[in-house]
Amino acid sequence: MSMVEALREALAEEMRRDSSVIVMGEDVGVLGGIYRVTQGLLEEFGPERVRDTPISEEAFMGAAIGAAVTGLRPVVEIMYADFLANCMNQIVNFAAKMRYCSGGQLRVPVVVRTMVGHGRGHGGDHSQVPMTWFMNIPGLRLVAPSTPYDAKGLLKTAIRDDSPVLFFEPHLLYRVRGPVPEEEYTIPFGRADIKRRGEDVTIVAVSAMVPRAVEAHERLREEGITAEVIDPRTLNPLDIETIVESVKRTNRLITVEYSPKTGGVGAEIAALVVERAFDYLDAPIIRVAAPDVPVPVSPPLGRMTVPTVEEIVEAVEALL
Amino acid sequence: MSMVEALREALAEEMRRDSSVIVMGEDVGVLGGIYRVTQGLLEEFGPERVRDTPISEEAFMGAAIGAAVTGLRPVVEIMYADFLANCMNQIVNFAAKMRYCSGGQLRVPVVVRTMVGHGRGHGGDHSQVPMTWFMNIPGLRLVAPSTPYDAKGLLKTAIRDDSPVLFFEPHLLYRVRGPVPEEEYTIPFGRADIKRRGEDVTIVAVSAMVPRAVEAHERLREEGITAEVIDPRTLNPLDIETIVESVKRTNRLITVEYSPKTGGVGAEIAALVVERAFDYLDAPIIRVAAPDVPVPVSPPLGRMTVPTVEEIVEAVEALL
Amino acid sequence: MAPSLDEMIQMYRKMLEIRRFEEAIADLYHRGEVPSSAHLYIGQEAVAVGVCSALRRDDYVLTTHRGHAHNIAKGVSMRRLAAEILGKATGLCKGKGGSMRASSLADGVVYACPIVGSNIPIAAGVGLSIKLRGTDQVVACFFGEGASNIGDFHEGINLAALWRLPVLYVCENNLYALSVSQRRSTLVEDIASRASAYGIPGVVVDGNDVLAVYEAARRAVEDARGGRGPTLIECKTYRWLGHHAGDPGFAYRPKEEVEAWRERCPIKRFRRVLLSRGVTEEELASVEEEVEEAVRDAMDFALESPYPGPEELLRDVY
Amino acid sequence: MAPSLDEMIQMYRKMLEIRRFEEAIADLYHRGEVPSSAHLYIGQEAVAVGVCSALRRDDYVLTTHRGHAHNIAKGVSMRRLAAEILGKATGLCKGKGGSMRASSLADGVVYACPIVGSNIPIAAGVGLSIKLRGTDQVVACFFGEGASNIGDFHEGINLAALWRLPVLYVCENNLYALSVSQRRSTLVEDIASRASAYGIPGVVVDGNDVLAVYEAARRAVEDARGGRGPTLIECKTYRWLGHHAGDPGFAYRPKEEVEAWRERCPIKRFRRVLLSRGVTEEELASVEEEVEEAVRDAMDFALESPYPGPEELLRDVY
Ligand SMILES: Cc1ncc(C[n+]2csc(CCOP(=O)(O)OP(=O)(O)O)c2C)c(N)n1
Ligand SMILES: Cc1ncc(C[n+]2csc(CCOP(=O)(O)OP(=O)(O)O)c2C)c(N)n1
Ligand SMILES: [Mg+2]
Ligand SMILES: [Mg+2]
Repeated sequence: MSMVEALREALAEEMRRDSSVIVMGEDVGVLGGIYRVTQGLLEEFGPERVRDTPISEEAFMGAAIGAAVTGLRPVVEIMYADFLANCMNQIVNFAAKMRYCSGGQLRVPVVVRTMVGHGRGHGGDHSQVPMTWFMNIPGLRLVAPSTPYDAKGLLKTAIRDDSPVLFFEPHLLYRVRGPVPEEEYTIPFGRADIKRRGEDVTIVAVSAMVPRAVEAHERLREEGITAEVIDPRTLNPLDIETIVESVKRTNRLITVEYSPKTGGVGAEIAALVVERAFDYLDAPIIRVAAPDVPVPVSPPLGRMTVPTVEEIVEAVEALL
Repeated sequence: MSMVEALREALAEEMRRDSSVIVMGEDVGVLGGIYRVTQGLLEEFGPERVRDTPISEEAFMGAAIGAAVTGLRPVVEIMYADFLANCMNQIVNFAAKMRYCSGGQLRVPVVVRTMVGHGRGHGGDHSQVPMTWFMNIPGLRLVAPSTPYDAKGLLKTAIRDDSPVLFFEPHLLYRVRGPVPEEEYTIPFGRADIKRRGEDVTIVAVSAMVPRAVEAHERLREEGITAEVIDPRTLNPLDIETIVESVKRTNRLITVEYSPKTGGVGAEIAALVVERAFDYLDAPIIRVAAPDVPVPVSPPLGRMTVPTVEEIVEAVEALL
Repeated sequence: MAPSLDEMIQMYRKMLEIRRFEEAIADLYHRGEVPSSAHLYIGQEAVAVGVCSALRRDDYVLTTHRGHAHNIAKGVSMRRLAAEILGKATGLCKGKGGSMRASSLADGVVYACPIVGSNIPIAAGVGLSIKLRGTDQVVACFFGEGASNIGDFHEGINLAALWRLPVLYVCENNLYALSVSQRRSTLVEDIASRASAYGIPGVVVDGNDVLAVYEAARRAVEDARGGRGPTLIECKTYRWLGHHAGDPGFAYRPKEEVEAWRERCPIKRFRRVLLSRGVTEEELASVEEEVEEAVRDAMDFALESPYPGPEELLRDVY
Repeated sequence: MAPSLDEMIQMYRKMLEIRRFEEAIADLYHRGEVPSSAHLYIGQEAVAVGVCSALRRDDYVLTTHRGHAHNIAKGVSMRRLAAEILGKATGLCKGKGGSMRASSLADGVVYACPIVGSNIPIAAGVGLSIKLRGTDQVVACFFGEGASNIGDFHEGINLAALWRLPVLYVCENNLYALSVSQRRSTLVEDIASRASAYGIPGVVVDGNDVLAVYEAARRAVEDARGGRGPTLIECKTYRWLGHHAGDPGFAYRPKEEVEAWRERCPIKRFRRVLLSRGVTEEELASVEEEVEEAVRDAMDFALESPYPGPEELLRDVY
């Protein structure tokens, strides 16, 4: 099934299990979400629990927080992750901090589902992968699935978690299919998934870059190079142990993301690996990422802002 | 003179020089700013150019952008950097991107002055040092002065620059005095300042951590250790060359900031140094930073969130 | 339906508690015992007390940077409130939130939001949770007239109105937002008139008349509990002191204006009402004494309480 | 003051340009030539043309995701507009902005803001710059009724009102914000009624009557140029097609409603007016032919234009 379908299953199952789970956001009800993730929920759960909102990101994010601290478990959809900027205050100054600043009185079980990295020509303010806006904010959980299986299991965990979770869904992978079991399952936060075993280099790829890293692994294998491919799956908590353990074997690290390179996720991973596995590193760490530009609409330029399999392969070759 | 006075001089001089420079923000007029940076400007330049605004961060940030693209050079004050979250959309989706997305038609010469890291018990949503929210946003300039001299010279450069600039003023250093020449001067972006020469370790300290790093240098000297202390002064552009050149001599790097460690400025600096000076590094890079918590009000806890001279000294000792 | 005489005496007690509490905090502030800034409520007591007296114990409140009063009016322990303001381990939030975030969920004070206007959408969400949980609680959300110019006000009230949520939006119009007077922040005279932009009732009341505030709140509570949605109540009042304890408050306000408002003291005024209704000087004097004692006790408790230990630093993040 | 007959023929031409241009873009979209989504304006032509006809060449416009029309109405080259929509090097923004950001500062179209409502404060700033530079320009800011629920609307109009800035706020009320109808987003009937929350005039006009729109805009321009501040003009209209070219637009709207509005075609209606004022069928037919030709030429130009080269990737960031 596709990631869209897997997400939809996770939402429906959790809403059946727990009547305090509600869904709100723009066009999530009647339309079923512009990417159809919430399709059918209005019909099954009714308009009290599946709420179309006005175009008021700050308000419905705030409302989700208020509902969460008094007993509900809202799942909010922010249509494009770029619009997180429109409710940054509620996320950063409230969702992330209320538990701590209230001395533990409040819990904020809000899940913010949002679409990252459109990957087609939707332009600079409709294409961002803004995970690092939130990496410096203690109190938030950051989740970035790359398969239907992970998306479903992680979303269920997110909904049951008592902390606010930003859940980044990659548009580039919405329609990609993958196996999802019939039985109920969840995936714990903070457990990286080793997608491919290898001995020569560790590639940590995030979100939509994971399948590209896997493809790079396949191509490299033809050259006799084995790359270990790791998908951290959650950036907060980050399973740095798995990454470090891998680098201790391969002695080389490449990070792959599709946000601009400067201040990206790769920086934090690189810094942590240097901190914990410095003596094992045989080469500089290469960060494969988008160039430091807003995403342009024009197709040939736009394509240059999403790292390709070739770029990953070349980075590995440069390291060895 | 104090940094507050130096900033005030920079504003007044630029407003005298160029009638398109205006100042706006909450309480910047009649009150002269809650930290008194804009004191006297209303009297000298009048209410058209020195504008008290309603509590509408998103609106006056947007208005500054609109004014900037049509001929003015607004300097906006955001009272606490935490409130950048209230106008994140205008900064990230417009100020940073309009030049690129308009194909170079528009220029957005806006300066956003804001106070970071209150450092006293103002609490989690009034104490952040949110530089890394913006490090992943191409199109912005990020400035973080640590002396009255730098503050004045960099603010003048910021006002004359055609790109949007976020100008982070450290509350902890507002009242600290330092020399500022009578003559006019500016400081170019992207030039780090080497505060102290040393051979044993490079300390890159940011904003209010610079004087602490300098003090650490003095203490270490007593132990016969010489630490090179570098203040990058601007984080975008970042003078990585100066840092790399230093690490090539000292072979060791420590970064010091007072934002939470995860996803902080130190991560990017560490990643760049690993990229460019890997073969010169003799030890892991240590990032001295705040713990990953919101800043608590209670004084003994609050103090634990601002790195001390001792912590820097200990980090150096751990490296050697 | 007016409150009973007993209830009125309770209201008087609460108003006085707020007044004395804030005076004591101002004192501690000037002695360097308050780690953060402290935004005092003196002069506005009729608003917090008028509104909270119309609430049930299980109703909710959301407050602001100027929130000590709403805690007291809602029945929160003054001891633990004072301890919180001083950053002590015995505080409502273990000292982590301080003056600007002091709140007590157990007493219905959900949170104090120090970012202006942010509590307005959050209150809508509390209303939503009430609605979906099917209780008949209500939530009162306090904010200043300055907050009525921020986007959260617009988006939040529109949402609460659209979904007919049980929220009282209480605008405490004290004429100033920090140094900026209302007429330098909007052309609108009555903030309550903005209610029409959301299709809900807007009411203006004399915010220094606790019975008038009570009556407006009572009606709004009735509507909210009855499923008829939110009301915007604007209480015209004044803060006697500066924006916070360290601000003399005269740089941007004419002395005469401050003086004129001090003449209209909501507590003195209510005291006269009580006397006219037959309460005796002695009864009031004994309330007054009890309040002084309770406030003194709260401050002593706070001062004597320990600070949180270092192990608290990393707790409560997740 | 009504426009002259010549001016009216020009207005007719512009409306038709928009209609044909959008049809041609829809066509290219379905042929896969448009890299982004394309939010078409068909059915709303009277608004863009009515307002822009009341503007001077040196006046400013700020538009939205649905902004092709405002560019055309303001006199921007259809060739370069089409090229921009296709992401070509010859586009207004070198192909970097695309459909949702297509704009031409040289023609007064400052920017198209694809984040809903964000242009409202930006327009206030353009007004501020006009005021401080001392020219007598004005700026027209277009947005949908959906945008009237976001904080930027509230904060931005309040600011423009307070500072009496020369801005026309034009709400294009097409009854839907993507799939959400107006009555599912606010209790308010007329968005224009929100003007009272900022102390400025609000006007409701038939947005399918180009002369009515023109007249409302003309008065607002007069006020703005005269230093009397902004006006909020609400134009009631309808988008015939889906939210964007890939949306059939029927999942959330009754077919009959769409049909009823198609009956009220603003172009046909204006055509009848022109005929009744003595313009001949032949004159109109020749305008129609010229428009078809101009639109065809624009599309050919756009299709034949090259994409930007890779060296453009890193340009224009700083
Ligand atoms: C979004 C935001 N901007 C600015 C501030 C700084 N600030 C704190 S209180 C205040 C004035 C608030 O005025 P009002 O809402 O009228 O409440 P009052 O203080 O008068 O009770 C300001 C500007 C803030 N806390 N949040
Ligand atoms: C802040 C924000 N939220 C959501 C969106 C996604 N979006 C784009 S257009 C639109 C509907 C806008 O409706 P309206 O303002 O009425 O304009 P219309 O499309 O009807 O012309 C939405 C929800 C956006 N661009 N910006
Ligand atoms: Mg006020
Ligand atoms: Mg609409």
